[in-house]
Amino acid sequence: MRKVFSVVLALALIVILLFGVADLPTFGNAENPSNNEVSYRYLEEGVEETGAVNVVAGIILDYRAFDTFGEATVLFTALITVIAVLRRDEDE
Amino acid sequence: MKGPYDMGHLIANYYETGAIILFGVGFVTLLAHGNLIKKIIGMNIMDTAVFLFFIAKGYISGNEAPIIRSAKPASGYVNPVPTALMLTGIVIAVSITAFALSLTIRVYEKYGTVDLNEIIKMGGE
Amino acid sequence: MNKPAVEAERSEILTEVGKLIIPFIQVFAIYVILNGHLSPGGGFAGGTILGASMILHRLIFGWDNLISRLTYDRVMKWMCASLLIYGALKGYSFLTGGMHLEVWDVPLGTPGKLLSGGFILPLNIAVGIIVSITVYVFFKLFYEGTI
Amino acid sequence: MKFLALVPIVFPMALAAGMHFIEFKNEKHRRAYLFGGVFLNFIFAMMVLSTAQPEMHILKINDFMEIYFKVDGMSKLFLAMTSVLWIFTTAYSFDYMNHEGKEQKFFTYFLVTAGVIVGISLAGNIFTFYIFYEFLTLSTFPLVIHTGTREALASGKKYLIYSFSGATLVLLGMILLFSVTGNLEFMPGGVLQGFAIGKRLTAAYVILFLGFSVKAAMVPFHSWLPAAMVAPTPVSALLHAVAVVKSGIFALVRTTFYLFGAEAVKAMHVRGYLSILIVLTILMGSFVALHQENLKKRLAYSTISQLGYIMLGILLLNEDGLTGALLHLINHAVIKITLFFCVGIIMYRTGYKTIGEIRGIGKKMPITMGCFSIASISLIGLPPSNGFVSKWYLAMGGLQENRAIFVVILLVSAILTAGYLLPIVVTAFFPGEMERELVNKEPPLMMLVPVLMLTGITVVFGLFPNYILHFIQNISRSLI
Amino acid sequence: MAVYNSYPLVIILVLFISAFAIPIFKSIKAARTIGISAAGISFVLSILTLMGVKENGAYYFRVGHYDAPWGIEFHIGIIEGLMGVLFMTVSLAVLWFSIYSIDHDLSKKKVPLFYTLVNLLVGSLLGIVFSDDLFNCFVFIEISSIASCGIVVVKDKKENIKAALKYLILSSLGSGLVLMGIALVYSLTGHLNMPHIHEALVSIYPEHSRNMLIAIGLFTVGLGVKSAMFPLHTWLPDAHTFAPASSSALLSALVLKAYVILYIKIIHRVFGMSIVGELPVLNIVLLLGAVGMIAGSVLAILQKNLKRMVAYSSVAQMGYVFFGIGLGTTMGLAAAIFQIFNHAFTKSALFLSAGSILEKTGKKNISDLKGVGKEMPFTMAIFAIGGMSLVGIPLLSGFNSKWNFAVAVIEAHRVELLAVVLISSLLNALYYFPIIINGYFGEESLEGKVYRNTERPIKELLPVIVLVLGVIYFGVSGGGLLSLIEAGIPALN
Repeated sequence: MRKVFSVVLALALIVILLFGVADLPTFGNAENPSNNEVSYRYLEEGVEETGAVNVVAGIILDYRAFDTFGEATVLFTALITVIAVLRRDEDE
Repeated sequence: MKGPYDMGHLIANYYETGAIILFGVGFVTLLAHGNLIKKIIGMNIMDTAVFLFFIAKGYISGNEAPIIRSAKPASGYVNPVPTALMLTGIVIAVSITAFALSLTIRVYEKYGTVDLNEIIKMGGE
Repeated sequence: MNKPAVEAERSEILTEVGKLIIPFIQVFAIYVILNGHLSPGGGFAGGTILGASMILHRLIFGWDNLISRLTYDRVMKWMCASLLIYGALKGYSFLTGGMHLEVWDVPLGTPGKLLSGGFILPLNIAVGIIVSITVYVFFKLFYEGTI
Repeated sequence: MKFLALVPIVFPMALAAGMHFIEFKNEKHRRAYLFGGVFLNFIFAMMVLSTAQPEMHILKINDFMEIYFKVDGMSKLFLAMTSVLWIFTTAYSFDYMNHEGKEQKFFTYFLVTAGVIVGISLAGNIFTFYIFYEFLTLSTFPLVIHTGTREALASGKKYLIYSFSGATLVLLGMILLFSVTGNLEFMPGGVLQGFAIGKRLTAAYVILFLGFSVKAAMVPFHSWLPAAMVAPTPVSALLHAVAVVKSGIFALVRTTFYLFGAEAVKAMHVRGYLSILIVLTILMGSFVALHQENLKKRLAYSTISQLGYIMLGILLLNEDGLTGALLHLINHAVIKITLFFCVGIIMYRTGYKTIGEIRGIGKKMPITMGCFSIASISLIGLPPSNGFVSKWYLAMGGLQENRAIFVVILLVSAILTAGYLLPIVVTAFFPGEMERELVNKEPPLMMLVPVLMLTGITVVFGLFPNYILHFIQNISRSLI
Repeated sequence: MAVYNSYPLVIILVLFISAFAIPIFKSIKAARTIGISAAGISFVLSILTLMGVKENGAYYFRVGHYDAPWGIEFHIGIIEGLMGVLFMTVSLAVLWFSIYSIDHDLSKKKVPLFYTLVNLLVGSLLGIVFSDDLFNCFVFIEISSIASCGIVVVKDKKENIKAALKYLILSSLGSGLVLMGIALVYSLTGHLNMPHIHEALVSIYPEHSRNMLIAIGLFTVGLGVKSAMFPLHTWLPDAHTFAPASSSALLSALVLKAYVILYIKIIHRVFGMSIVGELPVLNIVLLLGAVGMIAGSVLAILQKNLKRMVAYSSVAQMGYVFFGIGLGTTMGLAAAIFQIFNHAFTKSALFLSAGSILEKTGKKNISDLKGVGKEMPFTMAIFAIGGMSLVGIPLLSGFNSKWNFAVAVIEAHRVELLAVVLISSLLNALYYFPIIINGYFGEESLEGKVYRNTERPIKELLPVIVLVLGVIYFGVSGGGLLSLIEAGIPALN
């Protein structure tokens, strides 16, 4: 029962999302809205502004460094929670 | 709204289409299975599907990876933004998976099973 | 630090091969971390490789002095220290950048050289340490339930 | 002196709090403390009533929520009545509660309720009124479940549920009214000048009426009242005669004449339906009272039907009707509290609860039963009792609306009243063959004196109704 | 560029860096000192921020050296400032309370971890509130989901682990949907910064409306799961019931709220009412909110466990919030945000007092709580005030909140919805009053109870009393807060 329900739900989700995909911009097209002034500036001036040849590194550590800061925090949080869950207390 | 849905477009967007189907598969794996390990696998499949979807956004046919060596114009490289975002996303997925697995281990120690339905049947209180 | 219950018996082949390849893995990891701003990779990738090498070391050599030296407190100290460095550096640049302050900033250097990219190199190193320790601790906890 | 109004509200609560800190040497001291406090509060209340500037804005949260007190004829009437009767009840409860026990708790909430009632009678807009209306429920609840038995808790829960449903309706009505007028102040003639009587206003009036009539024990919202009879007698007396149901009636008067205004209500054409409910209330109350064995229950149902009169008088929307209603408000309060006190005395002395048991008790307690008979006669409304005066005006009002049916209903119900009150008197005084030997005597003075004085008041109101009549007529003239 | 502009960033940095520092020290005392002092600093800073914003209006603050479309920006308006103050106040009170209560639930080694997680949690929630960049919000969402599961599971009982697992699975499902929505939006616009997305969406609105609808749907479901919108609330009762009192207070008071704020931002800043108004989303949200208001209360009435009942009442209260959002009017939104304040203070006070009762008497079922009002009168009094506020007794914040909803409903010309508001408040009365009554009155339940024998000392109750004072303050002078919120709403879109 539950399996059937979830399969139906998933199928509905897929169909809906495919309707969405059906009028998304075409794949791999250079004129897509996602390739806009943002990425152009990263590629044009990334090297001068960040000094990193690897633009991706430049983005994650300089342009959008706050994301990466959060990312490190996620790792740290996961570490703390896993310790809280799994670490046995020797003294007890 | 756009008129009749042309399935040809779905073929053209085969990356997104595949990603969506993968997403659905992960969704169903997450919901349908009681086994926690399978649930976690489904979770990962979902995340991966979204990563695929996102990365596909950055691809420009014929361009190369965004590591500026030659004096190539910016139009020669793919869009680096989705890649950068997904690096973050992957790490996040890893942390969530680790946490979920650790919880599963504990659940197995405490309840003696990894089937969520049975665990819920056992109740608690 | 008492020895854990789980202890795989040593196998000659494994030890020898491990002696051979683990150093290479670790050197490669450090290379990836240090060249994060020049080539694919970076702190996260390199840190993962480093952590993997430590896991391999633990699996092959079991409880030798290197592992026993990685106690909980020491590991946490490294982790927190590098996180604090990371937070301090980034916080500095966030605040100065956000406030439009023209204060001292790390020189960017010439693109393509190792010492370039301003904060990126030290950040990559910090991230590498964080990630490697995290991966290793995850493994230890899952495998032995203690550090 | 704008905070003067707060004094009689806060003072009793302070007294109540003080009870828990002061160490009373003996029973006498506490009685002195309580009685002095209540009396002092009476004086404070009188000071407020005679204050120079009658409007007191305390706190304004926003244009809807404003704590605001106002002294006008209606509040004078209600406040005077309650605070006078409060003194008697206090005096009466000393001995009574002495044998009920847990006086500390009782008097605490008793005093708090006294303060809340003052707030109700002084409230200058319906929001302030609503606050104290809710607090009244909360502060009388512990009194209702005073005995703490399972039955008491059950009926207490009933009381809460009914009251809060009513209060919710009231809130809904307030919001609807506010959404139209944006002004909720009580002012003679209402706040609706220049507003077209639309659906929403009508709905607001009906909802407010129904909401308040829950506390006024209108059928079909009445059943909490008989259930609340498990409370000790002084509480029942308060609930019925003074505090709760009367505050419901008071609220109806406020709503009808001070918020909407007689004209607007006339224009709504909903009186017919409401008065059907009210007539039901009158007759059904009386009929059910006829075959109640338990004395207090019988009195409770009689209260329901008597309140019906008052609501009827309100809905007549003419001067005589309103006069009769307000007059009956006072008279019924005095009479009903007397009756309850008498029944309470019987229970206190003999522990008898039903009619069958009190056969021939009149010989043993002539004074008590005498007072009881006088009160019942006044409630039936034989001239020259005060009940007669108020019913006379109600009938007048009915005739002015040329609805003779109301007069008929009044007469029928008067006969029914006689039907359910006189048997008590008869069985008390003319037992026929004595069944068992009663050894009890009259109760202690502290209980007897209030009853006597109240009976005296009843008689006085019956013989010389003019003073209070003029006062009330001024009010109703100003409203119609 | 005034100094206070940087305070939001400083708050987050302080919280995170203090969290990084705590595990170095092993002693509970040090952890406590660091955590609470960091929270105190952030509290002061948040107040200063709010004052500055009230003075000079909303502003953007870029995090790093690059402006909006390239870098990440904060947007701080009055609403964000208010939320900052609210979050810091509640979390400070909860931390203060945890000093006395937390080691009752946790083993000694876990206590520092608890403080670490709390700081991480609060910091990430504030990040969600402040950040103006969708993907950045997502990162913070993930931090907060892990941390909130963490503060559930620090208490090492099997129920906790079960509850945390349920919570984690459902909330990661939700974040998957949210990330999908972000991907759709990004592929439509190529932006992640909210105002830029808004411009781009408006320019392409008519032809891509289908994808926008799908994206809003994904956001609604994803964030709805995380903020316990009615049919998606199934994880909430377990998590809030079994967690330690302090954690439950934080979870119900803050965590749910941050996601709602993000949802409001997505509706008003990303898509904008001009687009959302055309789509049927808000009506569905309104319907779900209304259903939640009723159903949550009904479910709460059926509960036997005190904390579980309080948890279900959170579902009902969140229903109010979604109800207000769904109305789609300014007043509705203001009422929703006011309700966020009301619920944050009230529910945290309720959870803390319920937790103290549970801790001191060891009784968790409502039926066993008869006469507890005699044993611990002050704790019960706090619980009673909280309950009355949710029931809607005048002069308490709950009444103002309901009143705002009533006004909003009438302004939106949907008078019939008044019934929903009032019925649900009646239902609240049905499950809060019996507890209070049985706690204080009823003879046979009081027998053998000793007056104040298990009462918490007043000193330990102070933080809860502070929260209750907040409830009363918003009840007596709610107008100021409401007008402040209304002044802040234009800056949202």
